[in-house]
Amino acid sequence: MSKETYSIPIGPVHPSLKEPVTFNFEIYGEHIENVNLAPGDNHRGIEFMGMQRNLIQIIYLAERICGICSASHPFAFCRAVENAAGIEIPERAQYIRVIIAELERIHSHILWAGVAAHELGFDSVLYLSWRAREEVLDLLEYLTGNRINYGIFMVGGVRRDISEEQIPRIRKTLGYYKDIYSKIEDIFLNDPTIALRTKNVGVLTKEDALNFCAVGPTARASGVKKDIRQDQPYSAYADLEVKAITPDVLTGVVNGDVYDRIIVRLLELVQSIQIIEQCLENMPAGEIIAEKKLVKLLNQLKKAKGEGIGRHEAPRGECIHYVKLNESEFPEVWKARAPTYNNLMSWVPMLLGQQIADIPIVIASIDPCIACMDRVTILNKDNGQKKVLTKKDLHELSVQKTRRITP
Amino acid sequence: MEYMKPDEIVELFKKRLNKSTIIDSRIETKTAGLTKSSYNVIWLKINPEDLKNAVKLLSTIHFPHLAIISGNDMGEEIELIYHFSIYYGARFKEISIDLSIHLPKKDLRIPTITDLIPGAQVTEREMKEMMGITVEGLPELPNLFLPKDFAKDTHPFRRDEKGIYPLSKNGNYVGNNIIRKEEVKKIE
Amino acid sequence: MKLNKYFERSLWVFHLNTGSCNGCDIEIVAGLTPRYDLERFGIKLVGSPKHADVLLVTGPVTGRMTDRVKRIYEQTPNPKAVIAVGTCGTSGGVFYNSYNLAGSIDKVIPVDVYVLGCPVRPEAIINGVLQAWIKLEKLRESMNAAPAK
Amino acid sequence: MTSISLFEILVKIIGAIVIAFLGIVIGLFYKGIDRKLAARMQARVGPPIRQPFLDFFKLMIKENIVPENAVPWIFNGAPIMTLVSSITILLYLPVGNIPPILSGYGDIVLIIYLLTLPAIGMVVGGFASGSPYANIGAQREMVMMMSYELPLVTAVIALGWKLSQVYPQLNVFSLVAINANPIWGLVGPLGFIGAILLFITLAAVTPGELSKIPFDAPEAETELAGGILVEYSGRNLALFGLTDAVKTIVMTSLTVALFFPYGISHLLAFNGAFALIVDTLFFLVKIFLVMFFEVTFIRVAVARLKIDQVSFAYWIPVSIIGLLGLMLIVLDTIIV
Repeated sequence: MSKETYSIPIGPVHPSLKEPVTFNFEIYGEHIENVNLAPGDNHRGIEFMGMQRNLIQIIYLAERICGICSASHPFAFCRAVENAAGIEIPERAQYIRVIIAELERIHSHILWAGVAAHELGFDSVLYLSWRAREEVLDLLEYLTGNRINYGIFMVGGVRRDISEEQIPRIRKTLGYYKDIYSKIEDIFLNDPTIALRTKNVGVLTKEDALNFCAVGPTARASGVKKDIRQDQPYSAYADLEVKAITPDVLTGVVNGDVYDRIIVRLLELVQSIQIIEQCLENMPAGEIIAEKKLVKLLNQLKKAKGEGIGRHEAPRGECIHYVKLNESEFPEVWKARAPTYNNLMSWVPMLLGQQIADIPIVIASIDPCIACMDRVTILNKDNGQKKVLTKKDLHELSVQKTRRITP
Repeated sequence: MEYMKPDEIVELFKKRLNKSTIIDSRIETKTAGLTKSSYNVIWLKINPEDLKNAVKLLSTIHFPHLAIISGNDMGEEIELIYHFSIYYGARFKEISIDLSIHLPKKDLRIPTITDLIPGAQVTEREMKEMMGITVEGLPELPNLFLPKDFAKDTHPFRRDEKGIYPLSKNGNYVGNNIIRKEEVKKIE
Repeated sequence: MKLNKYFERSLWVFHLNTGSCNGCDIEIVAGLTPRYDLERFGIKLVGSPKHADVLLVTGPVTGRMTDRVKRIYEQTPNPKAVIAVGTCGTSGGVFYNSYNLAGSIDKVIPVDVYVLGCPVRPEAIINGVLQAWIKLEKLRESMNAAPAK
Repeated sequence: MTSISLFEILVKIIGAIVIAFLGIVIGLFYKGIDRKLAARMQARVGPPIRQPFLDFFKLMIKENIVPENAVPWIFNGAPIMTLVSSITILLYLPVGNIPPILSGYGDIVLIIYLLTLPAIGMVVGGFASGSPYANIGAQREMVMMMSYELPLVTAVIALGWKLSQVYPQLNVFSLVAINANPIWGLVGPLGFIGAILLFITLAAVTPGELSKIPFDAPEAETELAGGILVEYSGRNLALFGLTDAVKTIVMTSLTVALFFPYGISHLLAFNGAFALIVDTLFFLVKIFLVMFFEVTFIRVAVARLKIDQVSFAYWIPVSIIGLLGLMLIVLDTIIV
């Protein structure tokens, strides 16, 4: 019998993907024979835009590279600029930065847990875990003023202090997560259906993880002990004991499957709570920003010359920003790399040989952030589609609609 | 595991590669936290011909993690920086190594390093699309990021006539539904 | 085509991301979760535009998505409403001066309701869908007043 | 059944219309309760109970889009076929003490045949819509159909066989007979366990028959964007919604008729019309309880299975449980 495969496109608009990206699968029966990735539906050309703006404006652009990593990109970008311009930031600011970044990790990992459960068709867990997530969003709103896109990072420090009165509120939230953690762990690690759907699914070997330059929980679940907070500590992480978490801590073996990625993320949740607690205890007093006056800071940056790298361990993996300043208002080069960009290639070995039903959970297992990844690429008008409304049609539609609405 | 010091790594590169290969080298030491713990970043400017040898040499020290290649159009030539890191997996031990090569505009060719690090494919293809660099040895693959019908010989990150307005000065624009002629005129 | 009164208590929503940063998208999902619970108003997130009454569109429209947004708009059965969610969707927000953006959503498809915020809060989304009801209600009244040809 | 008068035909037709109407209304009502309860279990407020009615009326006024590469008459015919076939089953099922409208014109074997019809209708509709997602959904629906058929038949045959042993003179495969002679009273301790196992088998088949989590692979929203239903809109989608509601009633009533046919009127010493009403209400409570445990509770508590896991689950564990139940009942009869 000849093997006849057929292809199904997934994306760019598909309920399991909250963001646009296109996959083309060649399927034989229910099994995947070949995968073609075609990212590029979410390109906004952010780096291109950034190279026409000044450095303070870019912080807000970097924040909007991705709404879920909205502390990670500004963190990495600010570090890159500080390294390039030689700005020392006050210790208190370093601690506040770490607290915000770790709170973001808690929110991101719980968000991921809910999304993963949703991909498995386990909506109850989605609802319950997202209810737990609201707690940390409330805290972030209390500390920074917004649920998402915090706007707290600034070149040279942070924009808002964490006062003494705010600390009990932080501790309350941490206590809440400590209380419910055992429940979350019980649901994800002991539920038989979740185990059935995730064990030995989407396996990424250690060799592949290294070869394809995987980062973050994806790499760690495959046994690569790579975590910048441990390898090259920055900000307050230099004072704290942070260890890269691999699944063998809990189970003794590394399989590199989706189940292991769940373990890593759950354990990192605990780690984040501990980090924040340590930060709160050791937080030094002092200034929170190197240069308070924006105009002065901008002038200083205008005169700066040099290049710098900023790295940050985002919830999904390492963010790295490269900035080159050349005594001008705008940066000469701004290159941003998000974790998904590197984890992209590791989808292929994970997906080959799996079933259609595994596609959503495998794709979700690296916690993809297409918005992050696609920021660099540039698009032109895509004329390849057959069924397209012309501008005239649309205009007519629009006119009709207006007529209908206005009496 | 033996860990080499940053200056030892630079020495090793100077010793094992041709004398003329290492054009410039710089070691940065940064500190962080209350404890002022330090970490190192090595910047190496090397000859484009020896790029592959340098990566091979790097692999003998420790399997390098390639973060990304960043490109910069400097007018006469294009600078590519390969952002590597080695010695990850142990506390305070990781060293960032940034290999920079300068390619003249007339001869924009680099060898692929995907045979050494398969994961480099994405970023090499990105540079091919964004900067118009020919990556030798990379199979002919469809565009990763740019659409199929994107104008040939237009590379968005270039600042010369092959680039895109307003970074380029010639007023060419791509994507007629996005930047309009009158807007171009207004800015000019 | 006649709108009946059941319409406003049963709006099925299709979520479409056209290059957004994810912030609005997760807030839409957050709107479904226990604290906000859109379902108690009969609002349901569906997986196919064929089932939808309301399109929630987020983000500045990127070049490649332009045609797809149009196609999805075309696939949605009448009567329908479009809600532009987030600052990017309504005006482009921080994303300007780029050659690969078609700009705000209303340049591509007709938009009925704009919900502002970066990202929008779930409460604002609920309010936005409520505005869509009012819009559809007006549509009904106008059709009752002047019967269509 | 020798001669049927015009009057009887008229009564049957009116009865059929009433049953169809009630089946749809109660089905939608129960669907609303199901959604509300599921939401409460997920810590949400949930939609109002009348929500399925609102959804239905809304869908009826929506535009009905037929995809370009679909086969229109099959595409539009499939939802009607599924709805009609599921309503037909309803006519064969007893409601409390009221015998089925069409009793005497078919038995439980016919019901088993009819139960596959809605599924086949959905498969045909899926293939006719010409979308890859719907295609995969239809393939999965077929695989599921083949998988749950054996346990379903096992459960029914076992009951019928037992009945034929006890009352050889009866028409053993008629639901009325099964309904009148509850299984629990006919068997010894061994057979009792067997009957429990058969009940578990039927309970496992129910979510599969209704395409509910964990057996909703054909419609998996996150994988196939609605699967079979992906291309349907407006009126057709509304009809599929009705089918779903009616099928829920069908499957739960079947469970009730096979395993819990008890009434309470004689316990309370009611008779006449009043007893009829009380028994009907009790019947509704019973099907509600069955629905709650077999559908609502399970779908909230577990994740979706993959299609190979679904067919494995039906072929091996569920079939074994069913056959074991059959064996125990046989043993029980032989020993006693």
